[in-house]
Amino acid sequence: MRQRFETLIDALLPVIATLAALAVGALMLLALKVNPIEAYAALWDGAFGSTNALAETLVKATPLLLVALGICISFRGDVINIGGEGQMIIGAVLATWVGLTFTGLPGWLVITLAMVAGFTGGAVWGGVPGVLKAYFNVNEILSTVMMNAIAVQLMNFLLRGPMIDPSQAQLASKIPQTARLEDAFHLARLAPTRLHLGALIAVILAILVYILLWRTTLGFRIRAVGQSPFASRYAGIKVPRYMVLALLLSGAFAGLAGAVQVYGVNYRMITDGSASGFTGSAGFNGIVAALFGQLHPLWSIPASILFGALLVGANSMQRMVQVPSALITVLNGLVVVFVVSSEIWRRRRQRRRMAAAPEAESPSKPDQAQVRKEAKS
Amino acid sequence: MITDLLSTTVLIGILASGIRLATPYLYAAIGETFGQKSGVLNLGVEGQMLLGCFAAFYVAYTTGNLWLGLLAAMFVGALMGLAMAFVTVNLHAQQGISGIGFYLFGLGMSELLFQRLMGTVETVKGFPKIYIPGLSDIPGLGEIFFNQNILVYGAYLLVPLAWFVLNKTTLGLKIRAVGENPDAADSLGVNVARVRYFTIILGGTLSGIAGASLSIALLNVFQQNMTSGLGFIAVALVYFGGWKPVGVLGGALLFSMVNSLQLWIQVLGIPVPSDIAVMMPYVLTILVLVATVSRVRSPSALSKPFERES
Amino acid sequence: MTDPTNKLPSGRTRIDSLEMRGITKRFPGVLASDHVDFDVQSGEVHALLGENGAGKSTLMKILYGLYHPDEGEVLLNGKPVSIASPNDSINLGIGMIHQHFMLVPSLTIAENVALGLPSSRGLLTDLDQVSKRIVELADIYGLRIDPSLYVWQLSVGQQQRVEIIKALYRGAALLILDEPTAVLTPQEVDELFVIMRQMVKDGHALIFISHKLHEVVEISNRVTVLRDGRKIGTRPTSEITKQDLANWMVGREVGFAPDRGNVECGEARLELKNVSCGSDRGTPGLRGVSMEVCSGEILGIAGVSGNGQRELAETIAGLRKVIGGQVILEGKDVTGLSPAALTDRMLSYIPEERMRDGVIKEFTVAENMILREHEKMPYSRMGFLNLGEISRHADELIKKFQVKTPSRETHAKNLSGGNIQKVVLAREIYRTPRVIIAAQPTRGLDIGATEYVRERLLEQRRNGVAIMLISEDLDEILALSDRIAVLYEGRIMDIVPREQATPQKLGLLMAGVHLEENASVVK
Amino acid sequence: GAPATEAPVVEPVATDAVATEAPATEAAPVEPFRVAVVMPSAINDLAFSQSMYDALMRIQEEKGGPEAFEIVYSENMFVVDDAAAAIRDYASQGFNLVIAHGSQYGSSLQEIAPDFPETSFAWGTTAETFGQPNIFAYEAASQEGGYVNGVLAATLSQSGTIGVVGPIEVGDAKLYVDGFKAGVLATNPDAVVNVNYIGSFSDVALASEAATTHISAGADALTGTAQMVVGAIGKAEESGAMWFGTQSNQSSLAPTIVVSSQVYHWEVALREMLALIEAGTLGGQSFKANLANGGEVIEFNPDYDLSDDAKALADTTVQGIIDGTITITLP
Ligand SMILES: Nc1ncnc2c1ncn2[C@@H]1O[C@H](COP(=O)(O)OP(=O)(O)OP(=O)(O)O)[C@@H](O)[C@H]1O
Ligand SMILES: Nc1ncnc2c1ncn2[C@@H]1O[C@H](COP(=O)(O)OP(=O)(O)OP(=O)(O)O)[C@@H](O)[C@H]1O
Ligand SMILES: [Mg+2]
Ligand SMILES: [Mg+2]
Repeated sequence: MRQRFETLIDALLPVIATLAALAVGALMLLALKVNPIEAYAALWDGAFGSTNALAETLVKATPLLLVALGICISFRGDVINIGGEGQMIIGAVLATWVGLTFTGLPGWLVITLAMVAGFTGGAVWGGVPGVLKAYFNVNEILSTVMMNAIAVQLMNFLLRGPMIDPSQAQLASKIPQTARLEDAFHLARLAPTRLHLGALIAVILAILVYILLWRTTLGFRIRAVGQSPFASRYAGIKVPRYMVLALLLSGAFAGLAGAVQVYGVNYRMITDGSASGFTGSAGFNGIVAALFGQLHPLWSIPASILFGALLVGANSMQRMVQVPSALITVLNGLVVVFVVSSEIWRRRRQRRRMAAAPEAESPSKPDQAQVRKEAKS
Repeated sequence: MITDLLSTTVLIGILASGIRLATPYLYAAIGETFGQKSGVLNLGVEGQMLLGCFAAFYVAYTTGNLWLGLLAAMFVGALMGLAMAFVTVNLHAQQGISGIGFYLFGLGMSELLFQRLMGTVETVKGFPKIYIPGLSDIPGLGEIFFNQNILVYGAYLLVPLAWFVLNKTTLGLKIRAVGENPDAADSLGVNVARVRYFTIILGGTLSGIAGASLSIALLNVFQQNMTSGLGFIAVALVYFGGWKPVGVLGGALLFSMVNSLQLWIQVLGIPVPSDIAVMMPYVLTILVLVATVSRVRSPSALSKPFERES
Repeated sequence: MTDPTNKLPSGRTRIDSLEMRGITKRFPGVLASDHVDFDVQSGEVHALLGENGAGKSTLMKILYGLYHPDEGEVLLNGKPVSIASPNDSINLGIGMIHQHFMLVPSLTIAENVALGLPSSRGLLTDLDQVSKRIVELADIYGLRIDPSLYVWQLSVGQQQRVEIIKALYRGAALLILDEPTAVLTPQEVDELFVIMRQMVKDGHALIFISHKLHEVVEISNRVTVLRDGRKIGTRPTSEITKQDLANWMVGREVGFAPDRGNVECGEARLELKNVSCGSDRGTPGLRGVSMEVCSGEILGIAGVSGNGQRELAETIAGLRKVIGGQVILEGKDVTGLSPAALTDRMLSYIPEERMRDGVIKEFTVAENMILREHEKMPYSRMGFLNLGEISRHADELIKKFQVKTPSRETHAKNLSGGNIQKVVLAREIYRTPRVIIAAQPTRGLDIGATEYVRERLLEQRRNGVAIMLISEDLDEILALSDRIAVLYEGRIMDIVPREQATPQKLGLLMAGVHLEENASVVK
Repeated sequence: GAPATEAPVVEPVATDAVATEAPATEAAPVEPFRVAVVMPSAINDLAFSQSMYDALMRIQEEKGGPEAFEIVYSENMFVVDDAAAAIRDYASQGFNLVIAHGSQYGSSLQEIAPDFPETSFAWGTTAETFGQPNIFAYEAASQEGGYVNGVLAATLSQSGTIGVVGPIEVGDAKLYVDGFKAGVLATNPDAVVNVNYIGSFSDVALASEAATTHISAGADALTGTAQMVVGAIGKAEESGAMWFGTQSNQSSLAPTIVVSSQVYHWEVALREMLALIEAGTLGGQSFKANLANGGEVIEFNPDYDLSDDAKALADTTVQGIIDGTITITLP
């Protein structure tokens, strides 16, 4: 009972931190001569106020969660994946290509193939930095940042030329987009809203990733390599291979997120020339969501929803009270900073609790700070 | 047409442009090098740069004094650094993620202030090119090296200076020790928190200057999100440079020269799709690292909060 | 105690007395220090004794300002002082040689020493001067060391010397030495004791921690024994024997001479033929080593640290690339096989750096227990871990090997060094290996644990396992081995049957002296 | 899958439940005409988004201020998906006209518009209405102004080398650049037009470097399109090269070197749309802003000392395009 209460407070900490950030935001709103109560009411309504709003929040949370799942894997393997943006794009490109090529096949088959294609595309785009890191000692932060830029240009190139919507190819304006996917290929809607099957897929995958990390030898190895490459090598684990695998899987989930965006939301690929135009920055924000969720696949679910709600709600706030979009970005930044800063209290509480009852320490809720530590010397 | 690339005009153009373009990368990446050397990964460079960009521009625009503008950028960068230091050093917040938070904050804040205080895009007269009699007139070399503004020279002076501080001073020794084994440094009475505060604030200040070098020296305008990912590239260049100022310099020059090269490829009408040309610097940066299989290790304590066990 | 001026030769003020009162420290699940009183006077060596995990290091870290006590106070010359950080303790004249080295591997020795000290050149480092002073100190105290070397290039023994130099350089009035002798050779220990005696004579106060009772008896004036965080008592060393100390510490009789029994040597299980490999320092590690280890035999490998022991162990375990020669396991050539393949051929390895290689610190005890065989039945099936079986296995091993841990779910990093070693040992022995490579298996262990580990090794020997025991502790080598090989600069100097081995003979071999050439010296 | 049909269709005039701009004072009995616009960049970008924002402000003034003509906007909606959410939300709030100001929004609009048959949507820049009765389309013939700028540039250039700084080779930017090229080559077939697409709408530094590259390659006249060109204009000014602007009037940035700017006056298209909406037609037509209808205007920089000959040439070119004697052939 007490245990559950403690867990509840832990879970609420990010929410409390978010509220604190919004309180700071309220001061800025006042400075802009906007009524903060009205503004935040709009934010709440926009995120949770109606079935539709809730659905939008979940739609936003879906790619975040998928990316976050990949991040859980790679960060636990001690490889940093900042390449989610590029991996989403490549996954989406491949998935779109499948949908535009195999037009004769039944919908379920094409969707399955497309998801596999997205997964594969992301895996390739994540696997390359993995190989570069494991076998060429190229730092993955550097290579994933670079691979993002390359993916964007590749997308622009493809959508302007080889993959352009045939109807646009005729026009002078040549909007860089692919043709629209056949209706039969769209991911099913879960309610009469934009909420689509992708959300369900993401939640199921969260459970699978949990199982992967803590119930399989593969997960055991990825975590072992992440914690101590030395001990892992000694234990007979091929360290480079699992480094690559961690990044590859991480990329694969991001790629899947890209595919789901195309098949569940946009029904085509379209570029404004930047990565975030397509991804909505889910490739970055997914990292934030995963860390909010303490790199735990299941905790990443509420974390993604929280973050999705914030993004959707903030846009709605912009519309309702006409605050500049820049303020929304500031608020976002504040929330991220406040939430990571609140971690320390969660850790302190956890330590205090462990001092009281040592058994409380469970392998399935690891401490985030510990995750990144590795053998000294 | 490919042979056109070898003409002196193009070569001089590429070199001069590479040297100029490298300036903001250098300031930001050297600042980041100090942070990472002491074990702090700051992904908020872009946000610090943007705020520095705006502060420099706004102050220079309203007061007409470029130096005040530069000071303002340094101050704002330092302030961002201070906040980052508090969050990562005292609150042990996950560094990468708080950096992303500060990036978003800087991105939004610079734009918000721009909208409120300026309203529209304006220009200032930035730091002028410095004409060095004799040297600036040397054909080719003069154009490349001696026809730049003061912040460009500053960036290049920063490289040996940073090397000197890191390798020849007691402070540098502390920074390196704190980034490798903060427990050991702590056990010798080195104040780990203070060292990290110093490097993070220094990093912020330099990012601020990087921003100023764009808004009041190289471009002389401010526009929302005008750094456009430059800060993230700067962070990547620290890895490229293997945490050495000279390596960072090499990376910055390589990246910006290839960027300039791709502009020339387009200008000379070499038939490469523009998107593919734009990709070049990114691809090449990776390839160079692959080819030079370096064995540099990152500072052991990088991105790990330091906390005495109890 | 002799100098009335209150100054030490280094110019520091003497610490006449230091007293810790009622110190209490709790860690998650552990009461590491339970109302402990402890004091030390100028001009004495006060030894602190206790089993692994008794709370010795914790108490000292509190004194040095690394931990904050939950309760209790520290009095310096009778006056209460607050020690919030190492900075405070350094300013008070307290120095500490840490059990787990506090060195920065990427810096040179000189830089490690200079770190945190004011420089004679103001803001610039004065490494030349520091180096000069290090060489002087090293000369005075007989610790040969090149200050321009990087710490990562040093063997563990050399690193220990750097720790000592660091402390000497700073000239603390009160010096805490937390297991400084664990990795030193007997000669080096003697040298250290000479230094310590000189310091005591000069009026320093020393606190000395060691698991080697003869050292404690030899060097200390008083002994304090801790058990499970509580102080058992303090006595003058003169009133107490080694055996008393052992009983007092462990709370039961401890046997000193393990019974080796007589075991028939069987077939050769492990053979090395002219094996060569490199080292981390870029120099050759092994240069054409040939030997064989038979079933039912313990082959001791003696040598000063840094002469190829680590490379030897790692080469056999498949962790280091073989440049030339062959490694043969039970008649089959296993040169170049991966650690996983060797695991499958029932080679067990107790690594020297247990904290780095032996366990994953952030993994639970249970997970560490299956580290080697996590993908094998019954711990996993078709790629899925069998958590029930893993827990059962962990509980069994914890019980069988008497691992002191709050639970099987405790992270390995929270166990004491001795218990971590038990985890490794349990894992490596339980799987009924054919060959065991044991590198420094009792380093840093208390006498109880040491005895336990040695008994387990002998038990394996009785079971017919071939054991290679790599140790810098000559007593251990002599107590356990059937034959003794001496490594020097990557070569086997000689392989001596135990009956013919004496410490002197081995000592010469370890120093690289060929016995034929120096037959006169030996006799 | 079937398109979403859940969202309530609100009578455009009936709603006042929404807390946006303060509703008209009690004294004014008439409900204001409500317009929402979704834009990819900031309203003050001195380029694409600002051109629409300015046009709406001018219309508001004509219509009698915020009481009669309410404008709300969502700026920086570069995330296509967010823009879609905004469009849908505005529609469900009962705005009379929802403008999707960005060609990348079309696909979303196609999904949304059928759900709100009472709401009028406008999509630019394109000619495509998807055959929907409630979608207007608008586009600018940016190649026309580009052509005029090109003619001027070719005439004024001494070196015969002209540089163009573009963002990404698509849409409005590509039209303008192609038109500009055509104008230059029609005037001086020997002229060299160097084009640089920098792969980004926001990279001011690279745009500036692109301009420097052009200048090093001998260009003495430059042009460029999208918001990042502010970096290029500065470089042109430094070296004294001429600048030709588009989308908004860019003279203020460099009064000494900006020769002319093609300025969009979307109000031309907007006025027609509004008239149709009032008459009950909610869409189905497409509008062009061009030189002929005043939707595009070539504005000269008063501070630039442009010869009368050149001005005359520009005017005749404009006239030629308007009356069809000049045809612009795009690649
Ligand atoms: N930072 C820590 N966190 C949690 N538990 C700790 C920590 N440090 C020590 N402990 C625990 O406190 C107890 C005392 O540890 P300590 O290191 O003081 O033992 P010790 O007497 O020095 O043993 P050894 O002889 O192995 O060095 C042990 O049970 C250990 O597991
Ligand atoms: N930073 C380091 N660099 C190199 N070697 C180290 C370092 N820290 C510890 N070691 C060595 O690694 C080995 C691991 O043993 P460790 O010292 O951790 O056990 P221990 O704590 O002495 O055992 P116990 O606590 O039971 O007495 C030892 O040989 C130790 O000297
Ligand atoms: Mg200890
Ligand atoms: Mg210990």
